Amino acid sequence: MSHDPGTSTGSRGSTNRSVSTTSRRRFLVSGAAAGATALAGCAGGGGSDTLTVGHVLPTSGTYALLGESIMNGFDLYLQQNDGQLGGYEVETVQRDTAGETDTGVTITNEFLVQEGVDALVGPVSSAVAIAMMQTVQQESSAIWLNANAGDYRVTQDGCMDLHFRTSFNDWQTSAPLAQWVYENVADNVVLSYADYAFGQNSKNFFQEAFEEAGGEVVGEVAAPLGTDDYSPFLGDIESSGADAAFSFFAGSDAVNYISQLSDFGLDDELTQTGSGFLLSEDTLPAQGEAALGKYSLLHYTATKETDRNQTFVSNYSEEHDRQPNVYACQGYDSAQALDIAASNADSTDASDLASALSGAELDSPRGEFSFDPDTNEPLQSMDVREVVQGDDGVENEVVATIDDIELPDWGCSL
Amino acid sequence: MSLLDAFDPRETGSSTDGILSNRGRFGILALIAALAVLGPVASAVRPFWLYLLIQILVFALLALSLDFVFGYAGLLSFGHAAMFGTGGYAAALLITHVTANALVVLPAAVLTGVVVAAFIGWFSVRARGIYFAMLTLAFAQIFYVIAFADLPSTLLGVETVTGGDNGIVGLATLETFGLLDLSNRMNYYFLTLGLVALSLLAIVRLANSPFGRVLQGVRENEDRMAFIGYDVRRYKVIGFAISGGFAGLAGGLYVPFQSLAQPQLLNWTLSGELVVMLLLGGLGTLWGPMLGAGVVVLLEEQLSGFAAWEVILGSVFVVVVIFAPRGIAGALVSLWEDPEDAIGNVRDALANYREKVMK
Amino acid sequence: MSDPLLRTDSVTKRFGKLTAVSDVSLSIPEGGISSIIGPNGAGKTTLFNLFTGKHAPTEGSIEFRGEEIGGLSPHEIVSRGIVRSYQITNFFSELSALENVRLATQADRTGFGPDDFLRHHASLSDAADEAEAVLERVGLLDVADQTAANLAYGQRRHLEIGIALATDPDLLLMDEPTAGMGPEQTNATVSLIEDIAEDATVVLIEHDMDIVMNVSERIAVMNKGELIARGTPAEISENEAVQRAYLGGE
Amino acid sequence: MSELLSVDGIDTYYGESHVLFDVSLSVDAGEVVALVGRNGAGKTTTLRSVMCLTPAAEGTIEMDGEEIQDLDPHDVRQRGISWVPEERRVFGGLTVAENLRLAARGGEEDRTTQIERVYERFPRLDERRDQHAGTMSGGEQQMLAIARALVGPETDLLLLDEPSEGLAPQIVEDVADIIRELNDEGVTVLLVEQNAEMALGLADRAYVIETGEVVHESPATELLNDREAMETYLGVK
Amino acid sequence: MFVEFSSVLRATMLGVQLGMTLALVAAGLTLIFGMLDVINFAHGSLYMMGAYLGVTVSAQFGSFWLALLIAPLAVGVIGAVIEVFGLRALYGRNPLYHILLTFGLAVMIQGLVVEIWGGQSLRIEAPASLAGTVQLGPVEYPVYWLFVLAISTLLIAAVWLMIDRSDLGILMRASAHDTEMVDALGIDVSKVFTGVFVFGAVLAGVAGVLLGASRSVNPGMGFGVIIETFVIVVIGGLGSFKGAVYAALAVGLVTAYGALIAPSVTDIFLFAMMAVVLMIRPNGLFGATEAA
Repeated sequence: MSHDPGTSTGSRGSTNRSVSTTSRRRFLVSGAAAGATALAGCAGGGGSDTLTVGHVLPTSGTYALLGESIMNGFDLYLQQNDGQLGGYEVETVQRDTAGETDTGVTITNEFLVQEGVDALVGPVSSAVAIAMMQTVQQESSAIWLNANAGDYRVTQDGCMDLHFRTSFNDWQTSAPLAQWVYENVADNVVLSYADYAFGQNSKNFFQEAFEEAGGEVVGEVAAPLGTDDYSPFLGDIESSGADAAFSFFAGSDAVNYISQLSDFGLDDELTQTGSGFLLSEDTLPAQGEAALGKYSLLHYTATKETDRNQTFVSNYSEEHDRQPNVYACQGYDSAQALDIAASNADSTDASDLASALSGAELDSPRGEFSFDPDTNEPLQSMDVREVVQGDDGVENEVVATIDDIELPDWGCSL
Repeated sequence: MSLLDAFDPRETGSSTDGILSNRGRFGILALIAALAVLGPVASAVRPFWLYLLIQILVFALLALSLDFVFGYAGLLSFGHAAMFGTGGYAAALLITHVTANALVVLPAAVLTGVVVAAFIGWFSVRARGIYFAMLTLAFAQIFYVIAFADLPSTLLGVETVTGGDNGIVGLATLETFGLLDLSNRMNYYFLTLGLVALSLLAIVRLANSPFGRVLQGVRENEDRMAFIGYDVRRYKVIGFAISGGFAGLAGGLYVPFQSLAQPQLLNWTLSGELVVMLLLGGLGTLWGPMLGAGVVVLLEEQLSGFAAWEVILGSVFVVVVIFAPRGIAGALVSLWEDPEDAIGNVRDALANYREKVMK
Repeated sequence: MSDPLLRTDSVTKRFGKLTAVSDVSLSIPEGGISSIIGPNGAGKTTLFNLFTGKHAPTEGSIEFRGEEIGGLSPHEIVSRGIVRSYQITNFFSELSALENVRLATQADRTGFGPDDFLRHHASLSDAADEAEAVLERVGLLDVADQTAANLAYGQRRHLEIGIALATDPDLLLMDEPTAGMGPEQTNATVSLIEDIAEDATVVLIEHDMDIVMNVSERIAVMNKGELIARGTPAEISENEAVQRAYLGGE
Repeated sequence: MSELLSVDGIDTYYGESHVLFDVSLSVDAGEVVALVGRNGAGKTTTLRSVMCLTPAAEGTIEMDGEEIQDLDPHDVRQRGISWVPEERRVFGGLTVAENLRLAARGGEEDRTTQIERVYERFPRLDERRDQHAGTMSGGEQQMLAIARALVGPETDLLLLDEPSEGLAPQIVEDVADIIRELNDEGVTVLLVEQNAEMALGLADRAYVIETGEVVHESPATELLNDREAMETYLGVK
Repeated sequence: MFVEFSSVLRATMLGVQLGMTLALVAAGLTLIFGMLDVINFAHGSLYMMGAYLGVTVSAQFGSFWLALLIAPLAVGVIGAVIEVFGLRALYGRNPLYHILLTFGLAVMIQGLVVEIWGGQSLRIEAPASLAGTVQLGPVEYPVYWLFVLAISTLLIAAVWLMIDRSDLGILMRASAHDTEMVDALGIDVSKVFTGVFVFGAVLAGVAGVLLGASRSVNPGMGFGVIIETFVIVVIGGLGSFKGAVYAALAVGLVTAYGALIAPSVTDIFLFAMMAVVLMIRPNGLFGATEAA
């Protein structure tokens, strides 16, 4: 089971990927989340004057925070637009995937077959996304706004005109950092990562780019997903003698890795860098001061001082009593993308929506970005952030922004 | 020969003698008939219900396979996900690399289940009771790790075999020389229903066969069975392997249906959930666990409409086990036999609970 | 003298430090009733356990019809024709009396052929018939359908014997078959034992000296794991070592 | 003499199986009462019912005039009834001292007194304080089981289940002596025995129980001399 | 593969520390099993509750030490509630039903944790007095980890002594052997059950707090630890505290060394170890063997 950035598995070893044991299938016909105007979805939704949106997201287990943040972001946009997107009344249906692949497939099926949704939002986990591809393609009845799952293979293997990443891909959160690290931090790194698809991808992309930039990879450490104690791995990192480390860990793995790195005093010896999920809003409170001075790369940073973002942050905080995180932004942009698609297409037909969205530009809190017409991947700039001491605990500060990143197309040409 | 007789042609009627009473058999036939009608109806009302029904049937089959060894033969398997999962992976690998023909894929899934179960069983029957349970769990987890870490790819030096944590995705639908279009979900439903019904028939048959009787004897008094001349370990391994075949079939039906094989299918949590289905439904009754599977699948679907749905689901398990000592099946039977006393039963159960807790 | 049916040669069984059976050599000829007597803890039951494969001997050999059986598994020994009944009732308490016996009569009729999985167990009608015959022999035919757990004490003891008998043994080892029985039941049991001895060899462990002296052709006496005397009833009742073992302290 | 224990019309089941049928018996303070009968007759179950280990479904059991049939076993023990089970059931993994300590009650001083008192009575146990009970001989284990029943709350009534079982004849004598001494010191005894001769030799009165029913009651010597009854009920010739 | 000495040393220390903390969790599980045959799937949840309550208490009062004191006691109370209102109703029934009950409880508690604390990872703030590292030969080791190693070893030693020497220990061993006899000796065994359950819960709670400051605290940790502790309890022999301690040490070391040699298949080592032990000793290292 692969979970994307931000997900966390609770416990050690590969014995227990599953956080919630009973969640093969989850089914949640909910009213709209807090503050949203939409009412519960019901059978026969998706008529011509309504736009039915299905959230394929986890709302329970360790991934609950991610799923809920995405929905909160989505609802915020919806609320700001009086419950309409592209002039259509919006109905939302949501089911709890609990981050499990099997459940994700079931829910996708249900949304497409039963609820007749016009748009899918989600999932959080790449494994779910990869498993969903076939169903989405088969039914071809809804546009798919991928609000988090970042595995590049959705584009490489799927290359679907209905699929739009309103989030990121794993290349984006790793490779672009390589040049920056080479220029600003060190010319040699050790790579450490959670040993599952997403971690492996991130490691590979970074390595490729780092070596291309002229740097040297002096060591590589793979820790099983859900490792609790990193001390055996820290030894290998230390003995590599590297001046910097690039890592991919997320959720509780990120918490454990970063805090133990600091417990063992290793961060005095090397500069820690990583994909943004290593040091994100959902892990920083638990990482605390252990995170200080570490660098990471992400497309959204809540502390970014642009007007667009500050407005978003204050609106979101007002509504949810907390700072938005990257997932909230992705949820927000999913709604925005759907808004653009629906108003441009003036239709709720999936392929109309998709062609209307292809190449479109979004004015996102993360900064302006557009969908690559060839892959429907987001063409966006990435922030390099450093963890600094803020007013309430530690926070990320943008120290550089990498613009004009050229994305690979992985053989996809829509 | 009537259909009823097919279940059990020489039923003697003694309560200790048959796994199902005549009424029970009739009930099951009626249920199968009802399910045959329900499929199309459900599909007409809400197409997704058909999808759900197929899932329920698959898990009912899996629960049935486990109950045959767990409830009937007393072999506490905590590792049935291993057979389900490997059966599923076998199906996925065949579909991806060889053929999607159901007549090849499903027998291969059964065979995989049998082989894996024979392997696990051969090692595990040396221990008894909870130790046996833990050994089966251990072996199942080993399969899980193998699939998750994609060890076969490392050993064979190829890029991927099990697909690691993402699993094997994008599977083609099963086909049957064009006889039955299985991409049509209704057809898949009937295929599944038919196979589940046949499996039930086969297992009832097995339970009442000389072999099944020996297993029952082993459950009752394993040592004495050895001292009247039975090679107990061999019976246990074979019983386990047969059960594994049905579990493999369930996996072989499920994976092409979801077009996905992933490591979670092998995880102990699934085995644990299965045991819960058995205990909730009514251990050793065969039909109870199938019902339990349906209830658990439905509960998980329906309950999650509530915010704290896990709390509710957990409470359901707790309440059932405390107040319905013989599971749903036991509660249904006593309700059927004495409907008027239902309230009395509840009162007794409460009084009993109070007494035990206050003690 | 013909070859003995069962012969042990210096059999010893140790459990850790404890020697339960020590250097026992005895032979049991075919036919008739032999008894093993001795105070509690003398090693009689352990000897039975060695004969039936529950334990493997630590040293020495056990031959049945000239073939080594020490250390074989229980079912292999049963298939050679040795079976035992138990002092404590040890049956399938949830099953009917008939089913209890039928499991035993079924044993040599089933294997792992397709038939054994596919047909209904009741179609093994000769097994059922034979089981009924056994029940009749042990006097339990009228309670054939009762659950074993609900049988009266004496009935349970007879069912216990019936199960052993149903495997059609050549050598039947009986552990205190009359323990706790009333005089009538005891008499019935003794005649049953004599009846069984018509076509099988019987070895008894028995405390009731009257029975031992009356029915046995040969007696072996054990004490503290050792064989201290062998002989006819008359010889044994005269034996001083036996007197000491029974009356002397520990 | 005053009635200490009175069992009145109890019916007891093991699960579905009905074991005791309307069993009544009484034990007066200071008596030794034997309960004899064949294996499986219900003797052990009667003691277990008195102890509330297998509670009677019907009927009453009074100790010192108070009903006890609804109590839990540990409360029964508090009422002065002590049980020495069949096969002794000493805690094999515990030492002799630990076995006794477990049963002793009260403050440290009380407990020490209780334990030292039984050591005085059973010097054999005193010698073996630190030996694991499981490694002792049958006779020693029986002594320990009786000793264990004597520490803790004052024992008014001692329930002894088959104390002679599995013991060499000489040891059986020793056990009988212990029972006699205890009774002389004022402990009332209800004795279940397979070994009818031993039991009747000790007892004042006797009950014979057969298939769950009391079928005979008389002074012990009377039963012992009634050859016919002995043979019918107990198979003693 | 060449493994450096410092790595081996570090892994050994981690292994022992893991072993001792796991032993704290496993102790309750094995004692309860010995007495009641209860397979307690909710035991991991008690460990998790220790960690979460530790998070709350230490955040509320700003004191790790207070958390280490209060949270385990609170977990003990939760344990008492579970035993009295749940398990007790099932005593005398087929112990398999405990699986359904405790599985249900574990699911419930996991749901409650997400409701109360949310799904994200939390952490207990380790005390400042234990911050920093010390140099142990070639290894720089965090003081807090040494503290965990020391305190859990001390606790295990204390429990060992208690079970071996004290009256309570005698009672626990006797109850594991023959509860009915204990009852007949005038001891209310149902209180013993509750007591032992609470005792096990407190120990698990201590482990939760201790590890909650060196690892992340998350809703998956309850189910996460359960299989590992089952493995320990089974290898050690059900009901044997001593066995659980040895087995926990073995599991801790295998886990730590496994991470050095072949991290992705460490679990296979664990399960294989269990399988091998059970094939040689079908009742675990110190499990009661069936009497002949």
